[in-house]
Amino acid sequence: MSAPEHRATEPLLEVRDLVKHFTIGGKGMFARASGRVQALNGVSFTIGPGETLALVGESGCGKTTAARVIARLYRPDSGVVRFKGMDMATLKGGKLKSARRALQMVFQDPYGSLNPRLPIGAVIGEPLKIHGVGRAAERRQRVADVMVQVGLNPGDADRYPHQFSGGQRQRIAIARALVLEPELIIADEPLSALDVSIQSQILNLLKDIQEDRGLAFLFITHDLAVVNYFADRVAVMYLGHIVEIAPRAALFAAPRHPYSQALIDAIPVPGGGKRRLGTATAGDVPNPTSPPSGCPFHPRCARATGTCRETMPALVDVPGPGPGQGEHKVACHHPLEDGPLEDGAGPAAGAPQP
Amino acid sequence: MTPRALRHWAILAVLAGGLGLAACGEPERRRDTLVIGMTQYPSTLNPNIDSMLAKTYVLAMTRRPFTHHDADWNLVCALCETLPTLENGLAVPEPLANGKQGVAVTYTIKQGATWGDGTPVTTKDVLFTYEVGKHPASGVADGELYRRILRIDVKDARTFTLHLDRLTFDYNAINNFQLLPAHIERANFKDPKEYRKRTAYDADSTNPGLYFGPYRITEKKIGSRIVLERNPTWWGKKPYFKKIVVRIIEKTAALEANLLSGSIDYIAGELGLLLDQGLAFEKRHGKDFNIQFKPGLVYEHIDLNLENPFLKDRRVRVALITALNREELSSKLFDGRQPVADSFVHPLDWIHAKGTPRYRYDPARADRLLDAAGWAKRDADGFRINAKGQRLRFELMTTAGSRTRELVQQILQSQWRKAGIDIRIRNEPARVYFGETVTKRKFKAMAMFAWLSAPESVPRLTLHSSQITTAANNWSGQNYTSYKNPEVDKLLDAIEIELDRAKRRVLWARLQMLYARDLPVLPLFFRADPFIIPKWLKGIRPTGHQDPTTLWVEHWRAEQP
Amino acid sequence: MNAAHHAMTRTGGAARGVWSLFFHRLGAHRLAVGSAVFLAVLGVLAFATPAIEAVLGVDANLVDLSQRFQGPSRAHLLGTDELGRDLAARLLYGGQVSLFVGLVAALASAVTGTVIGLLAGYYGGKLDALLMRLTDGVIALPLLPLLIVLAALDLEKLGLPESVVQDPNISLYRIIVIISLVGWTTVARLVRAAALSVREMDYVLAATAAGAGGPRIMAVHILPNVISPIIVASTLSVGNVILLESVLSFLGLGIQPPIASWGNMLTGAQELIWSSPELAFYPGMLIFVTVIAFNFLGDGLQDAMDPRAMEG
Amino acid sequence: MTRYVMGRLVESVIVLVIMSFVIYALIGLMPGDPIDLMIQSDPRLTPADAARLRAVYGLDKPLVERYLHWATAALSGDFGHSRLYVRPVLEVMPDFLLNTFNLMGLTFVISIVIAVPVGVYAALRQHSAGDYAINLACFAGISVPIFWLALMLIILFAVLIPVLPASGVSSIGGGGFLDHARHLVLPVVTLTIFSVGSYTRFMRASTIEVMRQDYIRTAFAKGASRNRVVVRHALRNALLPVVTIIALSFGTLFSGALITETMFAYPGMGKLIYDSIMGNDFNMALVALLFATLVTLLANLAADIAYAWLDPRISYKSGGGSPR
Amino acid sequence: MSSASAAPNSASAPVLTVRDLEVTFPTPQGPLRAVAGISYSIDPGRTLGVVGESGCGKSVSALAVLGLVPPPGRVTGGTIWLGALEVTAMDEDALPAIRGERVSMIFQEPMTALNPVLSVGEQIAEAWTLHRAGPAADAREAALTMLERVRIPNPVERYANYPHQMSGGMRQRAIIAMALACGPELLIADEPTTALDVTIQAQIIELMMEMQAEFGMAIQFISHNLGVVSEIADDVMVMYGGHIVEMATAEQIFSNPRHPYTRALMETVPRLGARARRLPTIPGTVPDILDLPPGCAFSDRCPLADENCRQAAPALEDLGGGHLAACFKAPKDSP
Repeated sequence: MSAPEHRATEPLLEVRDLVKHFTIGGKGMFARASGRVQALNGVSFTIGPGETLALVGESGCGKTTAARVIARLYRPDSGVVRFKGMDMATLKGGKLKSARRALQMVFQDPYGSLNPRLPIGAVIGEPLKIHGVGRAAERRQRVADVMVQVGLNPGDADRYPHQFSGGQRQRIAIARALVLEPELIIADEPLSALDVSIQSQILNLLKDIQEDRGLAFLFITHDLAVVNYFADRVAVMYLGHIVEIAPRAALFAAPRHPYSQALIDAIPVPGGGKRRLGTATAGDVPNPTSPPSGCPFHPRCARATGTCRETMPALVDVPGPGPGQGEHKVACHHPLEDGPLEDGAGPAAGAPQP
Repeated sequence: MTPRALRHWAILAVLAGGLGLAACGEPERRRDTLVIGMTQYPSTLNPNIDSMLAKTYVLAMTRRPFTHHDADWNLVCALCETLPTLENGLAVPEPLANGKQGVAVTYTIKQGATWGDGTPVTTKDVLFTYEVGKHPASGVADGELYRRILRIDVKDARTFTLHLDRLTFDYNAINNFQLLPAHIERANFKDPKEYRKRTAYDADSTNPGLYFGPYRITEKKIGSRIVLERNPTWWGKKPYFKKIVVRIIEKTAALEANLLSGSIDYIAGELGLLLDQGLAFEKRHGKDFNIQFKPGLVYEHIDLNLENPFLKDRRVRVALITALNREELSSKLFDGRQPVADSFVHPLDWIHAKGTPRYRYDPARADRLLDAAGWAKRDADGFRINAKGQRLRFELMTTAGSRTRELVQQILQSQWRKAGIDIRIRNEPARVYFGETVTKRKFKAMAMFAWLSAPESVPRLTLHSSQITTAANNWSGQNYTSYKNPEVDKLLDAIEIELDRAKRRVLWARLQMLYARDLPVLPLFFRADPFIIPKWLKGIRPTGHQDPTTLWVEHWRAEQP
Repeated sequence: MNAAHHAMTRTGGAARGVWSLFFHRLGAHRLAVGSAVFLAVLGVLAFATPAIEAVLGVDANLVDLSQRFQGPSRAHLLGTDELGRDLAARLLYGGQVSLFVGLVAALASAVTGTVIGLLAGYYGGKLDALLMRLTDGVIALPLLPLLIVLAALDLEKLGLPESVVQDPNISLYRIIVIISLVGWTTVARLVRAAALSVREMDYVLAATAAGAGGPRIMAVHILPNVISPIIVASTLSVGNVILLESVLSFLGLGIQPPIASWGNMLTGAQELIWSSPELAFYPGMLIFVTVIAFNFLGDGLQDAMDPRAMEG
Repeated sequence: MTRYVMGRLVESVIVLVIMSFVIYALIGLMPGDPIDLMIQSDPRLTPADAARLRAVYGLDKPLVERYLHWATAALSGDFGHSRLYVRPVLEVMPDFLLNTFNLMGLTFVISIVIAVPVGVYAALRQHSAGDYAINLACFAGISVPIFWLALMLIILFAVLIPVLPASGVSSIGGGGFLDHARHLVLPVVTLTIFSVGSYTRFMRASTIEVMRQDYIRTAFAKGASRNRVVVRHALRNALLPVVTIIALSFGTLFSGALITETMFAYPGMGKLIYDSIMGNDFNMALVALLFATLVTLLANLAADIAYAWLDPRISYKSGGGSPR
Repeated sequence: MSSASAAPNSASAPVLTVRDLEVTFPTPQGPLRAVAGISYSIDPGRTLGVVGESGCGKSVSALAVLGLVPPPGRVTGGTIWLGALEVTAMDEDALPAIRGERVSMIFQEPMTALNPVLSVGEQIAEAWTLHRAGPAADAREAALTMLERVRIPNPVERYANYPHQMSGGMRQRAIIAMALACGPELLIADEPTTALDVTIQAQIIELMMEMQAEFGMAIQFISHNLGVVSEIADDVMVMYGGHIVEMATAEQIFSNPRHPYTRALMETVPRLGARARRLPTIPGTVPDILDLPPGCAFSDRCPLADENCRQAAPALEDLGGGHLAACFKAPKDSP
């Protein structure tokens, strides 16, 4: 693992107080459910060079919105996105374009993320073309190189995406993200659409790349188990808020937010035996158009009190001995105590031996 | 619901809707009703407002003008007792205050003329009609006659004298003096500006008091049909048919289908089939119908734009007409039923001058003329060019969708092509063509259309140089060719006031001579209307002029063979 | 079902190229294939008319009043029309004109509609609102006065050179322009809707994130992926244009003689329907068969281009 | 809901006002005026007459002034006089409207009654011989030149086998229900043949789409028979998009079917509009076109309401649903 | 679980017996055997977890049980018994009578599996009405009861809700209520939690377990997620390329997977506790059913495969203790 011992002075990416609301449905009353979705409600975090931050949460928590705001696919309503010292929210034209060279994305659906009408060589080479890198021959060479790197046969450059399997397509998407040699890759659920046996291949690929190139990753997922393999730090999101952010080990060892705990508890473990009844967190994920008052998790939280219903807790340092000042923060009025994971809910005894 | 049931549904829906209704046939009509089919709906029924053939056709069954032309093209009295003439003393020339010669003409309303509601037709109606006719805001279309009437002296309830401002040869023709019922219409005329909207002829068309002819209108379905029934107050011969229905079917093919299916009995020749349809119909159904073709006063011709640099040259105009084989066109396309025209004067008109030069098909002459006019060379396509390399090309326009004209157009194009003349056809919908292109002289070279006229009508509007339409005179006048000939101007002025037929004939001959020589217009032919009359229907006698056959509707009858 | 379907999609794709798959699916649509063949033959015949005329020794524009309404003969395969012209040759010329008008007007509509739809769908917002109101407006405009106004426009006043205005085919170009001016709305709406959905596809996001600008995204990413509905709609609209031309002819606003189009031949012949029904029959049937062929072809293309219509 | 409808109505009024000017301007921009046409039909008309008549009809005033004059009068309920029919336009229109309503309404109902079951049948038997036959028939109907079809029907049913009247609205003297109905058969059949094809194709496509949905599989899985699945689960969903199309086409009901009306000498709105445009009858054309526009706008509104009624996912109130 | 060779009328009387089931889809490239002759059975009250990746035939085989293989796919071989009733011999028109009554099915997407234009309550009531005679009020009553039993709060209010007014978890509960309305012997759940969030997934799994305790039905639970299967299944069946490659009790499978595919599958899943630098992987891609290797379907990805594996397809055989696997290399229990 290449988590840097010393954080570089300047973070590669700094996100501060990001707010983004969407108006959904059209105007008029015949819209299919309309309202304002509060996708991001003051999200802040940083990513250092070469560091991997996992953004974890369930559907509708705002993690994908965060990724897109950072990549300037959306403009934030307010807040700051500083990438390599540049404010992504206000950049324009050539500066935005050059900022984008260093920041690439990988998407969830390998079927939807490749233009079906372009041969994959063109798909992978497109960023080079957009940024006017090299001549055609050089570009071809770089595409071939990166294809080899992600485990594709450069001879397949003229084939079309539909001629590849899901896993191969995800490799193509990764190759496209790598071809400009970015410093940060935002990977939005890159595994969840893949078959189980393929997920591990791609996960390993991402890991290899990260190690080879010292890339930083913003890794978005709903699967905490994957996070365990890949992230340096983890931010847990719930309904547009970051409710806990911590180094990986610290989070898994001692989650402080009840929601983090619930997420960990909910992960089914192969060979973990039958589920014990009554361990699942009750309640539904709330509707982001009408979030609960106070702490958004309070309707599902066993520890909720009157305060929770009224005020949103701030994201503050976890008290007591921790991994380091400012490393572990939680937004909870009644955070869980420090301590080892409870039995049973924790990791299983280990993988069965063949 | 199984798919099988769905299928049954569908079939049932069609069957129930369609065939069920088809099963019950139309009741057999007795021969006391005549159903006439025609292609145009008369928009207004007021005899003085607007002007269209369909209205004239229908109204002729319900009322009569004072004077009109009979089937032999003689002026006769219809509502008056005697046709006033200088000879019988009912017309008396009188000098006017301005020194010009006027005329006083005395008419007596026919004995027994009574409006359908029993009110007698009197001079009150005459005065009222005059009042309406001369009022500028009343919306009367043809104001010329009323403007010419200086005053009307009423002698008694039936006799009146018109004082006209000019003594012209047609001093006694008041065909357009369309009598209005004062006892009904006066109230509607209170506000003359509103009269055309209030007139009872449209607001209350079935009011019997509006009509005094053999029939009166008893039902009007806008755009679809008009039903007429016998008028009990009619003074003349009792009409045979109890009821006459006029149905409007615009498409001639549908009109024909209706005739064959029996939904209509007779197609009005005036507003019915095209000539070639009539010819084709004759071939197929000649034994079931009497088919008459009456060449009439519809003069098909091509107006030439004399400001066109190529057409300014008379040699070119003469070449144009000698390059045409109009006889072949007429004989092949119209079975010879539409005689070739040599001028605006119909051969049946007494003013027709036998000695007028006639242009016959003479391609050699056309070639010579064009060579002489500087169009000797030919280009790669075989068309003539001049020294400047310009092609001898003309744009020939007419009304789009008028099939006969389009056919003729294509024949002309093909004939002229042989003479090396390039014709470009460009047609426009009637409303544009007549509304803009022709009236504002926007056609570049040739505009094909027809003039309707009456027996011995003076072509002042089309030939007098004062009638050239320009922006300056607000596009008034109908001299669209911009024809200017001082002698023609003089002749036109002279003809109008020449009372002596023999002298007039000389003037007419000279005018026709000049017309033929100058060729401001290429005469084509006089149009003939096919009258398709069932064998059992008797008494219809096509006139060939603008007065419709319905003026003699009381003579129509059914006769079983 | 998903699993099987999934596997099939992939298998089909892996085993064959996208085009061979497309042709395979189209091939399964026998009516569409038949239609395509018919239209191809018709196209070749229509555009080879001068050569065919030369071979048969006839002239479609040669008026011969002694040869009116001739029945089929060696000299005139289908007989002659009311002006003694060779009917077969005129039908071929008519086909040439009808197909030309149909294809060009459909193409022009498609191009206009595509540009407007792409701009509206990709940029969205105010531009979208503006363009869509324009589209609604054009749809709501009463066609008839518009057609008449357009048919009456003085082209010289519009600044067109005389050579264009004097062109014998000007009525044909007029019709094409008129139909294109009102015909683009369907494609514009289709493309807008497709662009709206493609715009949200990850590969567009990926291109945007990589720094691609609007024109590039529209040209490289959106257009190729909305092309199928455009092709289908355009194919169907060729048929509609041919029908519309015949209706315009019926109203006297269509292509003017002596240029033959099936529409004006049919309109002209309907008045002779009783005496010479064949004059109406041939153009009527040709319009019908051609339009239906374009409809079948469009339908077949739609099926062939629809990724879900696998089980065909 | 009420507020929404009110809002839409206000919107419609604005559209109508804009449309009224656009239509007026379009007709006004067309070359020529009624007087020119009158001259053509009566060559005796002198230039002085023409000028006088132009003044009488107000044609000598600029277009905008004429429009404003019309609009002011219209506000007080006077929509003007038809020049062609010489009656107030509101008096002329009802007859035509009623005819059109009978013709188009019947066509509309019959088309739907045929299209829905046939479309569903074809969809359920996709790629069967029956489906092909239906498709063929649909395309045939869509592809036939309508005036040609009308003529063929007249020849067939009025001349060769004279069972039906060839034209008109009713027989002379007749006018009973049956008589009117008999006159409607041929035009209705013509229009139905022309319109049923596209409705059927829409219904078929929509049903095929719906039959692919998960909830159809769910319905099968809980033991619903095929017929029940089709009627209870598929039909309503399949009708949803069709309702919109149908409601939109409803607007055209009142603008009539010009070609069919012409062929069958059936005085309906299509002909009224065409004739009044061709005859330079500004007021008539304007009011008739505006009426057609109004009906279209109302039909759109009705389509939305019908859609909302059929599809519970669409609510009048905001909130309610899940955004995902 | 009973042995696949058990006859339907034997004493153990499984709820479902599938024997040599084969489902084929015609494709332009030739027939596609989505299910290539599988045999299994489920005993009353037991939960059989079916694990496999996309295209392995797990869903198609389940659909075959209800006679719902999507056209043009067809059952081309084998038999299926529900108890003593041979489903594969039944007339098409008779099948609706058993669907929902004796065997129910729930699907992956709760968002699309409910009819959007009918209220949730109506749809549940319909499931009852289809198999039970009785007035509408009874159906409503039954539906309300079911809503309550699947722990949907405010059943009366929710009865009138349309699907779009519910969250994904609630809808899946409603679907379960619908599936269980007539108390079927067998519930087939095809990836019922895949589309749900992890916290909701846990709730649904708990619900299904509770329902099984209440209603006593057998469950065939299909999932690609070994963890989920592990949480709910008594027995596990692993499918690959249309074949069953391993079948045993959950305990047996998870503690001692015999088939290399099962083993690899388990190793590749990232898990919370153990954290290696790299995850073990299965090389290659998910198999293309039209393009399977000639011998063992897994042979081209199997680290143990030899020539024999590439030539001959191994049969499913008992390795001892009812632990079945189809692998030449699978270690057998020593007798």
